[in-house]
Amino acid sequence: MLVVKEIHKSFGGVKALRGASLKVERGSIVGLIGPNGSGKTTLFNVISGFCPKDSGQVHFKGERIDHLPSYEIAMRGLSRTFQTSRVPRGMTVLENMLLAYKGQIGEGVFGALFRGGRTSKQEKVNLKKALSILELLGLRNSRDEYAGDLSGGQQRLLSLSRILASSPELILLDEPTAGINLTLVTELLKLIKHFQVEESKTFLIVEHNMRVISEICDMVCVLVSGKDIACGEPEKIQKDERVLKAYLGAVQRDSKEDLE
Amino acid sequence: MGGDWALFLAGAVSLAGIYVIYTLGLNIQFGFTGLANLGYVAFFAIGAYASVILSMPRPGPDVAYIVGYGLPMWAGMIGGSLAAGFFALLIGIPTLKIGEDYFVVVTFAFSEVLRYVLINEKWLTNGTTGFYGLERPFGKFFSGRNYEFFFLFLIVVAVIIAYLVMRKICNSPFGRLMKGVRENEPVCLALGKNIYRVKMKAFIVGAMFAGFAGSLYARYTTLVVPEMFIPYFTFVAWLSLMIGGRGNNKGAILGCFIFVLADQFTLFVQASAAYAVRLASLRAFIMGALLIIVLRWLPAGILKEKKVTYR
Amino acid sequence: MLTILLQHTVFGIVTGSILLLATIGFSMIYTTKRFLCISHGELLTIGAYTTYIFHVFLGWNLLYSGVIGVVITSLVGLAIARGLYEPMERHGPLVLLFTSVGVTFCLHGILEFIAGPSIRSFRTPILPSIRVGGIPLITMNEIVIISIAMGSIVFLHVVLTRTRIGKAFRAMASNVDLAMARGIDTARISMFVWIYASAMAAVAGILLALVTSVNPDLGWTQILIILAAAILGGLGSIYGVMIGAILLGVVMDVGVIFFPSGYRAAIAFALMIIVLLVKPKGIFGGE
Amino acid sequence: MFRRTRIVRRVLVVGLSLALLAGLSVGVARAEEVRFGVLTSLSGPLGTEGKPCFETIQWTVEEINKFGGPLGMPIKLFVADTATDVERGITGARKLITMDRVINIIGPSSSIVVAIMKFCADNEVPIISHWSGSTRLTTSGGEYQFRTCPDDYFEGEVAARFMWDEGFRKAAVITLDTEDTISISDALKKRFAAMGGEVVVDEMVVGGQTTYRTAARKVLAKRPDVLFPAIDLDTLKIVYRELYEMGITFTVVLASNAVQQATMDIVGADILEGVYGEKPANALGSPGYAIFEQKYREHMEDGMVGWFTPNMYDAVNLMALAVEVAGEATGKGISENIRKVANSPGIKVYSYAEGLAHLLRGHEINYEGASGSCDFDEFGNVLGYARIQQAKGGQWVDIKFYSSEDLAEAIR
Repeated sequence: MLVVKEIHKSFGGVKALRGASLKVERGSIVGLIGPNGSGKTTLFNVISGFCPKDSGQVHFKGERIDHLPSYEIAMRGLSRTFQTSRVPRGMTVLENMLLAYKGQIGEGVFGALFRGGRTSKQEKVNLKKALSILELLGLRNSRDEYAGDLSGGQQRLLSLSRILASSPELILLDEPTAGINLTLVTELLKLIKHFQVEESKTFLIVEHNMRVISEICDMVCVLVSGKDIACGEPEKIQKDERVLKAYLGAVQRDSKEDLE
Repeated sequence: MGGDWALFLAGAVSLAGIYVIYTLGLNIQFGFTGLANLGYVAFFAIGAYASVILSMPRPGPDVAYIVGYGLPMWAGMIGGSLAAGFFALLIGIPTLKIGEDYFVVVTFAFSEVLRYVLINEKWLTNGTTGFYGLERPFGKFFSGRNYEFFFLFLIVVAVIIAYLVMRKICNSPFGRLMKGVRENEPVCLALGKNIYRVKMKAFIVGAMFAGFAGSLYARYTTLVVPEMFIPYFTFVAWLSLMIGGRGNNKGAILGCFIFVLADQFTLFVQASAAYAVRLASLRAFIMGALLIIVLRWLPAGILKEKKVTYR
Repeated sequence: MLTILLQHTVFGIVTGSILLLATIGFSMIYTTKRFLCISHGELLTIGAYTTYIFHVFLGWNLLYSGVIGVVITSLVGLAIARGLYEPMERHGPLVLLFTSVGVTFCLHGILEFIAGPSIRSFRTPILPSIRVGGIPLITMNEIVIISIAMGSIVFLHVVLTRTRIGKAFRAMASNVDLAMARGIDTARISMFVWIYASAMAAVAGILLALVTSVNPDLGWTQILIILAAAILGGLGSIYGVMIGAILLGVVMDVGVIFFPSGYRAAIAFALMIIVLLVKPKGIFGGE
Repeated sequence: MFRRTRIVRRVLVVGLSLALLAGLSVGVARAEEVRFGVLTSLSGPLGTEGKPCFETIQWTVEEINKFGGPLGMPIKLFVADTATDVERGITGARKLITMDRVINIIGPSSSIVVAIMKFCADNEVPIISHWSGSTRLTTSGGEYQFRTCPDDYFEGEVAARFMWDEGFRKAAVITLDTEDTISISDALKKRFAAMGGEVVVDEMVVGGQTTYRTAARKVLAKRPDVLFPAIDLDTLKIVYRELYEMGITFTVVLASNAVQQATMDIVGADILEGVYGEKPANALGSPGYAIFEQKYREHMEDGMVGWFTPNMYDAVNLMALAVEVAGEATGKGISENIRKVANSPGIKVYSYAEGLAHLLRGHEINYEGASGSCDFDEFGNVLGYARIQQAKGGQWVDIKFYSSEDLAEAIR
């Protein structure tokens, strides 16, 4: 479904990515790991169009997408979350959710002014869908709270549910479990699994937490210094000599600045 | 005291009403979408000039300007707001994609350049002489005092229409989208929203409101000259919006009324040569201080942005 | 034609030199504080007025008065930053920008309240221009202005590359969070920035008042052109801004050979917009 | 106890009667005062120039009130500052007319006159301006709008005439981009060319620039005989100094706004030596001007007669005399009677006192003022009178006089 080929990217002389490649099969959950500063987030940014690449290719559903602007990529069904939980703080949970739906007639000035009937019909449908997702993620009771007033964990859940509402096919999650408590992590993993199985969504997840990786990922790719050094099933990767060595080595070398 | 309060207030409220429409436009640009337009007065000026030029009769041989289309006044007003919107499009193309700070500077510079153009391009704008003795809408049908109240009525109708249109836009999914762009651009991009287009639409709609307000203002003052459209006007809209409450259309209305009426009542302080200059500088000081105070201690304004709930 | 070009270029360099002094401070504030400090223009006015008070009212030597003016202005600049900008920093650049607009109105109001709107002038002797090949090219005053501008570039360069605080400033300019993480005392640098920037503004204001006049609008009329120079050179690039300022001065004064003088300022803004279209981060920005 | 109540009672009685008296006197004063509205620039772009004009109104009214005021009622001034801003001018006029019920509006600048004209006419309140020279007003007035200053066109004409008379044939013009300066310089260019002169440089400049060397260079390069800078004082300061530095080789004639004492201080008396300037005023030795000048010296600290102050003085006097003739303190009355005091036929009078004296005796009068003969044409304009002055030893010295009759003759 997603094929990333030989991506190079440097920032003012610092090479963040040197030929990173990746493959994600439809319906799978793929983990992306690597030491700090190995370029995981940069790779995410390149794939999702937030950051132009220097060279290389990204194919999604058989089409090249590496020249497209980020919103185009999102429109084609590839959505992402952000490492630091970014939420539109001044909007309520429901507003956050309703923002996500695609193809809203009322999102143009003309539609807003003159197609009130169809707009409100659409709003009703979307509202129903949004509420059911919120229900699933346990956010229904905070539907009218400002997103900025939610706890960190809830904000993460909101990011996830908002992405789900935008009905993507491939979801890029950037450290979804960072900074949330253990029970919530378990809950979250269940949800991801649920969406993989029930709604046949595909996931690509950047993660530090090995437990998460081994628990839900079908495949794991390891990125070190901007290059993928191994891909495979979690059990295999955990035992892979190269990975361990590179991983530990990189950690010891007091990695350079995190480039994100 | 035997003053004619009714007539005085008719004038003051008409003026406040024009400011309301003007500030509503800034509210959609800044309050909803977060576009810090420091050259907002430019669109006001374009609206005023375009509406006048469109409805001026064809010029005779002894004047400096050569343009004048003789359209009816209402067509001029529509044309004025369209022209303002068109210029917003032109300014938006290069600036909305680059950073916020660049947008601020370019819009600011645009409002100044526009004033130079208004002064220098005599063939179009009649230079510093401007256009004067402008007719007022339906002016033929009413006499003196009555007309002032009729004009007030027209302005009130215009304000109500403008408010309803703005409310419809802001309560729609488009309003939500603008807020999303203001709050968090990357999130909107990740949701597949073309934020550039959203900003552009908000910028154009806001400019059209400014243009419409400008075309009304030209009929209130009965003249347009370049010296009327100084950066101070931009500041007035900003201050009204900040005081009233950004992101809240009712706040914009409240802010304008507070600002214009307070300003009107300073007229009741008898001016004297010794203090007039001091008073004028004091006004500038108070306005500046008010902005600082509101930003610091009342950042949401008097009327906070309304929480949107869905049933 | 060539002599005309030469003459106008020299005029432009003088224009640019004053602009440079005014813009450096603005740019220093932008590189560390990341907001457009509109009130910077008013510091030019304060510098001019304080110097005027000591020079004309108290009859001091212009140089001494100037030094006192610079000192007072930098203290005023620091006080404004401490009292009004720093408490607002957490609200982001836009709120700071608007605060600075408010500060501009306040300062302008206070200055006009105290000094009145009338224009005043320094009592400096007016000497004929120095002629080169029969054409009047430059005056002694202007040579002094150019020298001060060049001197201040060199001085700033030395400060930024040789002193600890200068190096720390550069570190902070490139990445505030990182600088903080590395234990750089950002509060001290902030103080340095505000004092240095305000002092530069005062110098610019005094020189500007020497060639024009002391009036309450002195700084306000400059701020837009300061913004244009900063954008042209690249926001956040100190050295770029220096070149941007000189370039803007020259383009404005050479431009009026071909365009009506009424468009002199408009030429500057047009150049700015064209540069933004071609190179969105300014000529030297964004590397 | 007893004493205390007596004291209380006495205080009460005195207090009450005082209050009654005060109330009465206020009531009386209200009924018997003539309400003049002053709407002029006390701040903003014309604030500095507006101040002496406003002070002139004040002392002129004081003088008038010494005689008991028109119809024996003292004039009370209601003042609004326009800040030289159109919108504030409009709101100020509306307030003066609706709330203060003034019977006239004195002193607005051109754009504001244009903006309030209709409202004032609707409410039968005449406007009289002492400095609205704009050509926009040439044919707009007559009934409720008058001006005691000549058209800007006249100033340009005077300067052109003077330049031609002095034998200059190649003129350079630098114009600031404001309405009045542009009208003046347009008139000058047109007239000078019509006389046979040549305008070799015509530069328009923007205010607030740090240098005008480029414009100065263009002027110097063409080697004109004379330069006419139609610019404000701030700009003149820079332009003139830069020209001086680069070597002035020609004569300079200044527009009226620069012919002030302040110019000597700001630009420098030493480098201005020998420069000419034109300003609106009545002829040398005219009794109207002499009386005015003497009074001006009495009341004002600044020795030199301020820009357009004679015109302001005349405007106030005419208004007061018109009320006297009308027999009622109304705007309509002024509008209908102002020509009876300003124009011939009638005995020529040169001050308010003299005019009043004749009116009381039932004579018809013709006011001849400090600024000129003050005869209104059908559109409420007066004919222009102007003096040419020259900077000599830090003073402006009269050297020549032009009336519109002179110019009309010369043109023919």
